[in-house]
Amino acid sequence: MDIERRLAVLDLNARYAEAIDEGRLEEWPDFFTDDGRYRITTAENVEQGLPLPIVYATSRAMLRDRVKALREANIYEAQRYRHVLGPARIELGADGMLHARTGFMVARIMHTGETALFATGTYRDRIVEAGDAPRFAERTVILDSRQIDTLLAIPL
Amino acid sequence: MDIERRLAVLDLNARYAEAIDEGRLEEWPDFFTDDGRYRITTAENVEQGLPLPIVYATSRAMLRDRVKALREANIYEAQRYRHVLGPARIELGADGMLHARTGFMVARIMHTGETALFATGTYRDRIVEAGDAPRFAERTVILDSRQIDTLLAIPL
Amino acid sequence: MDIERRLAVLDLNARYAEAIDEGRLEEWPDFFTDDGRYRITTAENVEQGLPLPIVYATSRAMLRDRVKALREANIYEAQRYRHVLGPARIELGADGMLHARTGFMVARIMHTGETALFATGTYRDRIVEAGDAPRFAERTVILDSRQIDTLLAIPL
Amino acid sequence: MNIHERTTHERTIQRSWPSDGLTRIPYWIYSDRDLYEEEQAKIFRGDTWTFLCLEAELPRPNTFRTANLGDMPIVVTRDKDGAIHAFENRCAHRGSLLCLKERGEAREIVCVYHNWTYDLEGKLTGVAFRRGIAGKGGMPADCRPDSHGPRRLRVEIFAGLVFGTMSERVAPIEPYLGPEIAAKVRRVMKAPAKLLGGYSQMLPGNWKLYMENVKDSYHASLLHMFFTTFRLNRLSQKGGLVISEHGDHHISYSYTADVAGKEYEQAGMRSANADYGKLEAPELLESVDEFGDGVGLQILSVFPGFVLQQIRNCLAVRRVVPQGLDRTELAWTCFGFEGDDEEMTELRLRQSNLIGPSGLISMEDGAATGFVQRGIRGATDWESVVEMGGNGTASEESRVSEAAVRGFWKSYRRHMKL
Amino acid sequence: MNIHERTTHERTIQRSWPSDGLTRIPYWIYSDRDLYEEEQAKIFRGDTWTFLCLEAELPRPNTFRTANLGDMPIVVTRDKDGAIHAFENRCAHRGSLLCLKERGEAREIVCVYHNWTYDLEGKLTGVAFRRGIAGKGGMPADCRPDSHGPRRLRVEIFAGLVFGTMSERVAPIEPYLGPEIAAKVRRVMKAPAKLLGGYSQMLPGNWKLYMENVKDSYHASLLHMFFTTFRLNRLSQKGGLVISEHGDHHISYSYTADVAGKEYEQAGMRSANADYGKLEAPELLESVDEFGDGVGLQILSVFPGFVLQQIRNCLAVRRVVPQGLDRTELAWTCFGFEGDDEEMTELRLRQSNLIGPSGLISMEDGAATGFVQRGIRGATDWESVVEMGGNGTASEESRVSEAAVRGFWKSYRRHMKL
Amino acid sequence: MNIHERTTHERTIQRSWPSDGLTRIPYWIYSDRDLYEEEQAKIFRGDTWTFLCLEAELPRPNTFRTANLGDMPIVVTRDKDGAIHAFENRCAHRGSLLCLKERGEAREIVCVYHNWTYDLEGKLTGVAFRRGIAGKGGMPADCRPDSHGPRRLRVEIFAGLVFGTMSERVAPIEPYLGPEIAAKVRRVMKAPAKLLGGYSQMLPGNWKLYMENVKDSYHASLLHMFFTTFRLNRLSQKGGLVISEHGDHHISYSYTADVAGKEYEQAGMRSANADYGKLEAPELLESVDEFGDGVGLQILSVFPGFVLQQIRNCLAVRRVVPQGLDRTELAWTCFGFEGDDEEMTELRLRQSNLIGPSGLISMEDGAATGFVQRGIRGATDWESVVEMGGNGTASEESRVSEAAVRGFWKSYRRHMKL
Ligand code: FES
Ligand code: FES
Ligand code: FES
Ligand SMILES: [Fe+3]
Ligand SMILES: [Fe+3]
Ligand SMILES: [Fe+3]
Repeated sequence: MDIERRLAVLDLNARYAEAIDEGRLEEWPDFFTDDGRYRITTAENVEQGLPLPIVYATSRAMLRDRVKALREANIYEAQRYRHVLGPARIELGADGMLHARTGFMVARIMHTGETALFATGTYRDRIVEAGDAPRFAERTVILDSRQIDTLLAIPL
Repeated sequence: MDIERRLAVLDLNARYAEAIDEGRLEEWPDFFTDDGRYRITTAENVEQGLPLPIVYATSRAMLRDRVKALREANIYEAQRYRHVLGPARIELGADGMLHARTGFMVARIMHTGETALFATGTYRDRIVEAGDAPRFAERTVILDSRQIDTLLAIPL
Repeated sequence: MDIERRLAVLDLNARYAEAIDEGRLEEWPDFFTDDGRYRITTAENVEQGLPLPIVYATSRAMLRDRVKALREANIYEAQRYRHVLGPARIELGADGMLHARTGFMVARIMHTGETALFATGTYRDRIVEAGDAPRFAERTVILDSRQIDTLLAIPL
Repeated sequence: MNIHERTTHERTIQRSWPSDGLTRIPYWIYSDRDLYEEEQAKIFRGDTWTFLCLEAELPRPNTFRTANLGDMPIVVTRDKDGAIHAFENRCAHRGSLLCLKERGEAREIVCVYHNWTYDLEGKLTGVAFRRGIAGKGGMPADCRPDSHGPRRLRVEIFAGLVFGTMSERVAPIEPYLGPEIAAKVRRVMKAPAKLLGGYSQMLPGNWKLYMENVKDSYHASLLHMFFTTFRLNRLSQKGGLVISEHGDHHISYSYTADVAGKEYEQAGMRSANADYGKLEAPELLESVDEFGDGVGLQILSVFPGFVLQQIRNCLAVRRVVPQGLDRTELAWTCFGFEGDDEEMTELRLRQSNLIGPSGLISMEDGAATGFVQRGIRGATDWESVVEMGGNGTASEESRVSEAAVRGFWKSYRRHMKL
Repeated sequence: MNIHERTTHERTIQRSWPSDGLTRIPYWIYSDRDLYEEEQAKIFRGDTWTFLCLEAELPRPNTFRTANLGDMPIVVTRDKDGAIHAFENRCAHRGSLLCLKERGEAREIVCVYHNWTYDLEGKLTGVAFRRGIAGKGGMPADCRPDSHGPRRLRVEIFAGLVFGTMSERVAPIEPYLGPEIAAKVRRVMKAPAKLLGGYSQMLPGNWKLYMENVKDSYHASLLHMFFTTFRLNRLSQKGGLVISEHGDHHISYSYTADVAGKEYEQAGMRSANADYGKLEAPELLESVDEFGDGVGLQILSVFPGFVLQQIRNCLAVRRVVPQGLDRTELAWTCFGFEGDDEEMTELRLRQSNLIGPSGLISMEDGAATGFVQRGIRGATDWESVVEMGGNGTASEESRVSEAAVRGFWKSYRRHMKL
Repeated sequence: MNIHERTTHERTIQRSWPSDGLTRIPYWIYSDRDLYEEEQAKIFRGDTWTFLCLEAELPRPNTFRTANLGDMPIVVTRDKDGAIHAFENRCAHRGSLLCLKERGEAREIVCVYHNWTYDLEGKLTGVAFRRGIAGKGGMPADCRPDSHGPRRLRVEIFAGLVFGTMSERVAPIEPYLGPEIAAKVRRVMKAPAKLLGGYSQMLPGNWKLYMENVKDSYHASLLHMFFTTFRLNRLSQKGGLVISEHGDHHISYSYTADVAGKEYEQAGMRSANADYGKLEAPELLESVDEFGDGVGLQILSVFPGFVLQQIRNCLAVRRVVPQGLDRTELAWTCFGFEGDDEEMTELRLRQSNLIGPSGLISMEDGAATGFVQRGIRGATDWESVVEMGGNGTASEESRVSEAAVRGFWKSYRRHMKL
């Protein structure tokens, strides 16, 4: 695949990670299409063929609802993430979308200064290139671990 | 060096890391040439000029033997790795091969959910471009730490 | 922006990280311009609009002074870092320099073998392309955490 | 100085239970180092029943699953005839774990260390080279290694839930639960469960802080603003609190129909948050009255560490596993019923946004245990106030009450003889 | 074997203080598990004053900041009238932390768990649904939850520094400091402070090892080679050691003017390092005599865990917060003065290269606590030698002395009755 | 409740050794908090010899290496005359570590904290500013800081192995080992060692679990399937078990020649794995009979924590370093002999695939200690069964025996007076 398109995907990943790591959650839904799907689950559930998600949204509107809840309703201590990504594997899917798989590590830094390796896993993405910038038609976050420390408030 | 070749190396690294992180160990030997060499050692041994390896293979056949042992003989708890790579430094070697140095961090996730920063270090590679895809004529894994937690079963 | 320039920045990041991770501190000042600025601070100070740095240099000469102190004056146990970088966001600044933002995770490995996730944060860079290779006119290291384990001797 | 005196003295202060009975909980109970091991022996390995897994997690003969009795590792199996057994996950020989996986298929269990073998009842069936080799070595004929465990648990299955205990004395599970609790367990487990999946949370607090949280009907609508704002649960909604005879178990429930009260708004509760507005995607809260009784929320707990949850159509079991003085694993397993169609499953999955580590109405609970664990660091000789709804542990209609929390301590003290 | 005897026996050995008074410190003092909690009660929550924050950290009415009294969490507030208060960061109800942030604005404090409310004095002002809902539930009329804390601290502000204590008996802050220390605190806090920022270090050693390090005027120029090489501080420079009456507090100071002595070179000290050469960028060490007395270095400590630092124009307060037996948080806050112009601020910021976790003359201190903690692992029944400058705790001109370290132990033993 | 009684009571239960002597090991021995410190004093700092390093690790005069006596840090040095010394890695002054590196060159040792200096025998040679500066400060003339350590160890070199002890009473190393063990140490250390390198493993279990594993000749061919499959070691191969007089030390050995027995296959051992097939690259197992006696495997252990390994031509020393109740560092150093040609070195390096954290026949051992540590969490009042080969600790030809494990406990109890 030509380099331009690959770089466009890397750039999408970069902007997505940066928006979250810098706490700009309001921008997060806009990385998805209107009917974009976002799901966090665990490798254990996937391997067992079980559908249970940790977070599950089937539209950008649902993502906005979650952001609003995180801003106005939910209680959690101030914290930030730091994403680093593994190399992305990108292919052109039969559906005409770009299919990408990218590994990640996310550190969580609490306001107290406590830093921990919080989550690792893979992004499984279907990306549409239409319009100004590519968007996620679907982003599935598969966590390597079955276990979350305390809570998972900020999206991954 | 032209971007195509650089990307080919990044792609090799990406596919290698993904195969291991997804547990497809059977594919691992095929990233090497027939007489490909694979060695894991520590920065401490390297600095002292001592040759002791943690893992040492001098042919793809030996890698296959290790995979077979890991599948059929050795006992270790279910676990997976997650690789993230530092930026790769690539040069054209006098031997006509590509010489690459890439830093890495590997997290280990146990079936229990326990996640830890398991290993960090550098890949020192000699890569041949002949044929369909580039392959490792030699991959040396230099661990930053002299110490391994419990065991190192899955290759790095 | 054209790929060449992007790759030149990635290459600068790569060489910088490698020089530090391999302990070649003497090379570190040369990644900066003569009047290059280097500053380490915390996200907490930045958010409060407070100027206190952890390390603060306003010239390459100051960086050399620090390297000399680390080599000849300061006492700290043998240790090394391992950098992995998040994807870089690069823009052309009004000042004609390249402005880059890159997230990072740094592991610290003590001579005893103890490995820990030592620091996470962002590089905020202003890069001049003049001459043979790009250099940092300014590199600000913003740590996500307000807390450092034991000491921060080797630069980030 | 005479250390010994000092030590004794200190302890005595610490260990005395406040005179006010169940309305005051001393904070040392969450941080005393020696207490942890004592709880393991007297409560988890004592005269209590622990939920091990859903029967559905052992779908076929010759399957196993690992679980815990407090922090003691357990194996649960379904043998070739379909019977369910549970025993210590500890080899009779030298104590190695027998099962190294969460779940799997097995006709026998082989310890990896020296290949001693067990059947699925946990009976030792083979000792490698027991008679030695070529007449040399091996084990004395009179040695009875099978007498060294693994200890087998008493197991009972109630409404598709597998419970186990080390106690010979404790009553069978149904009387242990009591009629009211038993009935409400049956209410939720109305049909064979169909697994949807699971995950776990590591909580930064003592296990008792989580159990208090679960039994605390007072906090739900105050801590979980999402709950209140969307009237999923308000104390003003019709509902009640059921507490079993000795305080051990509880149910907190409420009806979906909202009396449209304005109590929260009048009281100016943060959690009422009048101007929050609507959801852009209200389908998140779509639900059906599958139990046909209008009860939209039923949180049920069984002493010491089991929770059965019905939030609308989102059903889950939670296992509370102590992992040390101030770490607790909370293991969630969600399920629907065999016969759920795709639409119903989708409904349950969408509602699962409400629960777990990212749950819009549950994420706060995990953190709350930590807020208390940290808040009381300097107050080991102080105590909490648990006086909402008076000092009793009786069932009542009002959930503006901490009666169920007092019930927990009533039964805790009985088991700990404290 | 009779365990009990063994245990007692062991302890007795361990716990006896050496006969040589303050010149020998037993190593078990840094590693005894039970001692930690005892120190929290007898020292940090005992008859001592703890520095909480700078007054400047509460810039406006209705602001708060969290702090610590030992490892007990504290809230410091400035109320609407500008008065400063401090109280436990623990809810009266069930003990949750009240403030979850380092700092912020607030007119009242609402506990997140059940929305009980407090004013900025720490007084309980509201209990959610205290009277229940629709006449059901709620709290008995005679219940007095406010009697259950958070405990309020005695607070005093001295020269812009906010101190707090749990003790009713301890003297007010100024007599607690004593005239000499008080005067030198005033010397540094000569004008309203302007915050420059902060950070913290997690030290791998017991908190007492850091306090010894601070009071150890003997180590400074020997461990910190940068100090010596650039004659920022040499024991041969004019200066002295001030120790308060009971040993509690100390000052180590020296004049900038160098007698150009060659003692270090003659003694062949590693730290003298004659051939080190010059700085390429000497501006790093540029400074002005802002206090007008030629004193370039004044390190001042207040028992148990406060440090006020003047290194040239680099001013900082340091809070020592125990985080367990062998972990200690060292929290730095740097400041200048209102009215500092840009140039002066730049000067202070440049000098801040000398301090903190990367400080050219301070990075060693953090590690040193770990060197000792690890060095004594096999020597709990041995003791250190603290005999530089004899066995007394009096002020003296020479800093080739461990008098201030002995002073620390004098007051430690008094508080611990050890 | 009377706590004190409770505590005492609990302990007494816990601490009583089972009546069955050495055939039953109580599980509290691996998890009792107080026991750890007691073992450090009575065993590692008691009447035992600890392996410190190979003589070859101090290649030249004026070199040093750090090591451990249990968890006490040690410095081993070779002085300018080539003599080897060992002493505590703890400064006489305030207890700082003296050496901060694993190894290096040094003519003297300077403590970084206050620059006190030591010679390579560990003798204090200099106290910075002992006489003060300009007649002020400094140390009283009668102060004898050198009397405060570092404590020097008794050191003996046996066959190129450096051993140290804190005990005055323990016999010299050769009688300590006894004639049989000494002979087999000499057998392996047949020529000056040439270092090949090292690494370490952090094991998730108590140190005693690893020592049991090493002495457990019964597990080798059952746990390590690779061993068995390729007939590197089968219990049916000719070999034996040597146990020193008091049980302290052991050797397990076997001859390379295989009797081609089918015992494992007949017994249906998982580890026999008949249909495993051949290696694609059999050169992995190429070896030469360098000791000329046909013994292909000799595992030798010296109480409390030393292992000398010969697996074919793969030679290593292993140091067992307790790092807490349930963490143990296992430090490996591999070596060949001076005069090995390239081919011989390559042979050893290839065989090193068998050992260490990735060793095809050793990776299981590290994990096994964790399997037991976790398996016994709920069974502190239970015990393991160590009755293979009866109840004795005598040498025997059969390795289907746990005699060497019983030997370990015999000597453990002697030292602990348990
Ligand atoms: S420990 Fe299970 S067979 Fe030995
Ligand atoms: S704990 Fe604060 S309101 Fe209940
Ligand atoms: S501690 Fe070593 S010189 Fe002071
Ligand atoms: Fe809740
Ligand atoms: Fe210092
Ligand atoms: Fe083994």
